[in-house]
Amino acid sequence: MQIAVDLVSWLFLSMGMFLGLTGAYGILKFPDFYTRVHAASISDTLCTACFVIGLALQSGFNLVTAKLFMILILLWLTGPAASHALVRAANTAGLKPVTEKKD
Amino acid sequence: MFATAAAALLVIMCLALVRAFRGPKIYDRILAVNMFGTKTVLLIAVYGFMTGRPEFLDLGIFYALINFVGVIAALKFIERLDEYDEQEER
Amino acid sequence: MMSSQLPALQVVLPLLGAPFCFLLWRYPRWSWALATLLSWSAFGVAIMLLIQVQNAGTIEYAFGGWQAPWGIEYVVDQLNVLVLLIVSGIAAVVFPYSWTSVQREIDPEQQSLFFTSMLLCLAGLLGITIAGDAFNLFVLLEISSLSTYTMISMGRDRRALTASFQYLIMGTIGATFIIIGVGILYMLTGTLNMQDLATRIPDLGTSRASQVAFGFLITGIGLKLAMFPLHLWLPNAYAYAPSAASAFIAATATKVAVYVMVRYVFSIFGVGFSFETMHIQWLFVPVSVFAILFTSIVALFQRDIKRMLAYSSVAQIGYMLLGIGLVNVTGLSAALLHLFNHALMKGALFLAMGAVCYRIGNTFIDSMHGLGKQMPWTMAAFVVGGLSIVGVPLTTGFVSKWVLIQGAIENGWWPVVAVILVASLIAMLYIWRVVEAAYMKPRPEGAESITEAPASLLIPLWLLAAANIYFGANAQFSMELAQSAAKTLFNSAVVGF
Amino acid sequence: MDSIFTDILAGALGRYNYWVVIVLMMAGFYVVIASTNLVKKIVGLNIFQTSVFIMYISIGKISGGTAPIVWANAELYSNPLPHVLILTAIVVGVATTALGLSLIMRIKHAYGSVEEDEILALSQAEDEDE
Amino acid sequence: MLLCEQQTPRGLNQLPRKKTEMELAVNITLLLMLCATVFAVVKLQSLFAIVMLFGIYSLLSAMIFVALDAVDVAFTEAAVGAGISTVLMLATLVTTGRWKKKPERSGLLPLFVVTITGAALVWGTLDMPEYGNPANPAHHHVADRYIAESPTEIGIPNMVTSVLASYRGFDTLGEVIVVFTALVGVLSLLQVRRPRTFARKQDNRPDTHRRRPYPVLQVVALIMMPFIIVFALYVQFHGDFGPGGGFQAGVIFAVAFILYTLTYGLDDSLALTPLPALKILAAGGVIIYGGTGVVSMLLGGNFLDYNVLAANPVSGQHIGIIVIELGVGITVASVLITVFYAFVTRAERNRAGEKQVDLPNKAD
Repeated sequence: MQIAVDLVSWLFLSMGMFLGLTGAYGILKFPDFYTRVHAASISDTLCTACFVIGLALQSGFNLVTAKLFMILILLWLTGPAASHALVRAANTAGLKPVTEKKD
Repeated sequence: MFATAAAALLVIMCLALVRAFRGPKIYDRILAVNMFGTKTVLLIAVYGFMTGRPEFLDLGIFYALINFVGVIAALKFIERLDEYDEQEER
Repeated sequence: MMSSQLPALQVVLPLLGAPFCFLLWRYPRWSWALATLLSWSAFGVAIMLLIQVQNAGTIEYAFGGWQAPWGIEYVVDQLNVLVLLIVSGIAAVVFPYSWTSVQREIDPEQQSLFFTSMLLCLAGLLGITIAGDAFNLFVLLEISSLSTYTMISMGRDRRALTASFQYLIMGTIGATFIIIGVGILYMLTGTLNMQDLATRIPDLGTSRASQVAFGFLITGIGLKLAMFPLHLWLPNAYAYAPSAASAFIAATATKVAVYVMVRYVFSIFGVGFSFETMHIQWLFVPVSVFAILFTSIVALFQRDIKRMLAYSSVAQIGYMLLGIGLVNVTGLSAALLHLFNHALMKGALFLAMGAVCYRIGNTFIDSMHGLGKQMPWTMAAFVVGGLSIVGVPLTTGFVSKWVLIQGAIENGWWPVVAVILVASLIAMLYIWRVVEAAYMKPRPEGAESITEAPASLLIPLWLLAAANIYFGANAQFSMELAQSAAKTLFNSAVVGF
Repeated sequence: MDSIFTDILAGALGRYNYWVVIVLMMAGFYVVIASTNLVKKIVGLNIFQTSVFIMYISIGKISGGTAPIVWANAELYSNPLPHVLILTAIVVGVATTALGLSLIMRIKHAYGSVEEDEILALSQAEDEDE
Repeated sequence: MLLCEQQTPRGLNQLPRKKTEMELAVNITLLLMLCATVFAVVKLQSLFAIVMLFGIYSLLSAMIFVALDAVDVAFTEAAVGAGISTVLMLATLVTTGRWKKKPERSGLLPLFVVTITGAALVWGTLDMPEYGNPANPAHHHVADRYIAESPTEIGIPNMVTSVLASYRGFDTLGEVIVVFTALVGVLSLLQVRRPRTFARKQDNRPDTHRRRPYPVLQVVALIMMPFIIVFALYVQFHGDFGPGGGFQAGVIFAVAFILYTLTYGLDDSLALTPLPALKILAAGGVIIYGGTGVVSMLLGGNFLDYNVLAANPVSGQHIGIIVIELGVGITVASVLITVFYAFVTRAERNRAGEKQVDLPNKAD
């Protein structure tokens, strides 16, 4: 039983790691601001969820898990709001997305 | 297991840092700071588990809060700053 | 019950009076009255402490009831009672003076903020004087510095803002150097209490880290007391601050920093470490000799009298460092004596300039023509202060210069004696410049006639001028206090207190 | 073999923390001295102070110790004293920053610029024509 | 003595020595990232980027404090560095402009001074005791009494709070006075404007579309406000058991109102927390702290001696610590809110300094 829980939590953690790394790679490599926001916000929400679930499995049912899920709810509330505000500010400031493909 | 998670988070933070240094526009830097903040929250959680003492998670809650308010403050003040720059150019 | 709580009362009274003073922001006169009352009570407590120290020796007061190295303690001995007296004495004189002089320089809704920051500065300085814990000294140093930046920035002239900002940057760098020094000392000895440090530093021997800590502490405190190469913030800060503030800071802030230097060099690091291993006297003596000559000459060419007095302050601090650098009992007692006397001299001179500024609005030499007849009392007090700076017999300046010269002769350093005399001559020149402008030159026709400054400015001014003469004539009170403090500092090889 | 490696690692790295902190201190100090822009001076001041705080905390760290909060199976606690000193020093740092920044805003409205050399030129001009 | 009853989670069975190696690795990488950030700050010209990187710098140093087992300090550093200082610097940049016009002063003299001080420090480290070894003198003369006796003498698990509030209580009083002095300084320089009760019609200047409020942020802020304030109270009273205390709670409380001001505009927040109330609270907090000291003096102990506050000394310590933490929290919260209002008032004026007609951020 213990190994199963460890395995599942390790699975979640590695998924979280994968999402985070791809998000970070995306933030570096994408051509312009709007695509980067796309990459960063994915890694923000889903990667956090995977990490929190992975850690929660490790710590069983106690105050620590409650705090972990509080963090998750907070990040899920503030992350997208911040990205929305960011994109809207950039848009009103007149930042145009890169449309034609630079060869 | 936690060590690899911590290492991965550190790598992500380094990549976000590179974007913060290079970011041509202000908005890229704010995006990098936002991502950096959320990853720090996760690093605290993982570090707590790594050292076997995970009850310092209210630090994580606080970092998420500070990160959000920092991003909102930056956006609000840029908005006013662009307006003044335009006034100055006019 | 009261007498055992005196050291705490000394600092807690002004410290907790400040929020009440701040709460009276709609009635500036009441906040001024509260501030003056608290400064007088601090002076009273200082006198009571003097009596206690004279018959009971060193007093120790443990905060929170925790004994010395664990909790924070206050230590009152002969050295800091002298500084306590002069700081609270100057405050007891400048606070009543400040009401009328502030009416013309600060607008009403900010006046209670000015009195609050003056009270906080007084509390910080008193706290530094009797602090027995190195880190607590840093915290109180920050309180007094922050309130000083606030007071300076309230000056009318827009250059007060840049002066305050420059002082903030250099003051914070100085404070950070002090905190690095204290951190290294803590790393090596494991304690923050000054007496504890004094016992544990000698067995470190000449480890490189303790030498680096000594270097950082001396640089940090040097920045705070405007030692010659680090004095750039002082002229602007004193020239553009409101007159009441510049009088208070000029007479007390740098003196307390000199006290902290004496405490670190003699009590904590000990005479052996500071003078034999680190040879700090070969930094103090040349720097102070250069400071005395160079800044006195620069003071000759200043058009703004307050700036001239600020440069002469840097020169006088040079005298104090010279006294420390002589490494003998007479030299150190000359430095402590000069610390006491210089506060009286500079206080009187800056109060006189405040009265002039109250009437004319600025303190430029060419706008002071013919003031001797129209403001006789103010200019007479200025002359008394000026004579004291020059060091004419029967004034306090003469007493401390005389003891300093004795110390220099004891070491056989004749060129140093020559420098002191030449500097007194230059001081004579820049005082004469003002006297000549005030008395010899006629009042320009166009200028309207100036009436004498109001009594509320003149009484504190003449109180300090009279003190200058009194302590000049029979100086045995301050002399014997300084001498006994110097003796305890010197012959206590290990335990400094 | 593995334990020797960590001892060498810890020994050689015994001073790693201090050297990095010294590099940070000097970078902050350089920014304070070299920058002509007043806002960058304040940022430099903050960096200089924060690196001093990291030095204090790395003095208090005991390798293998946990945070100084009573815990059932803690065998060694790190030293709580530097933490207390730094809590006070951080507050002092933020007070100085708030004061410095409000001074900068007033200087901007008084002189119209925050570059040190422009302000110097303006105030010297004011000295002459007085 | 209430001990929080977390048992260590299952599955954590590393050897202690292996743990120190990982801690060292995390510590080293964080310090390297810190150096990279600082060199970027030295190089960059755009002030906005510098302030953003300063935010990252504070967050990173807070993370290092977590790695160095200084949990309270990490809390405060993040609150102050990434939170308050960054927001105040951003507000300053609004008036002073975004670009650094001139390049650095010639680097020779500053570089020379810096290398001299740096060399002196490195030369000093050669004799310094090794980092992290338990036999260092720093841990033995005074500190081991705090670790050994503070749980019994003062009876609270968080030793940092017990040393902060009781053993070195006067330092913390000095800290509260420093915050109060900062308030006096900022109020003497920048005035907080009166709240405008207005029925303002939509101003039709061309760029007003930019200033329309962000409805999404306003909703999120409204949802979060109660929880942030409850979290602030939790941190205030949890200070004895875990990381937290008066100062951190005050900052969180201030962050709640800063968020409200950012999303709803200064007039709504001034209506919510009027300036006279903030001033009275700021002075009140200091008086509470000093008052406890004076009460313990009247009861016969020395200044700030909590043993005399109650019959049995340990509960006296508890009462004393809770009351002074409350004083610290009130002062810090009201000072930081007032300072932020003063900065926003000044930021609303445009570069030339005249009062700018400001639009409400309310969804009108």
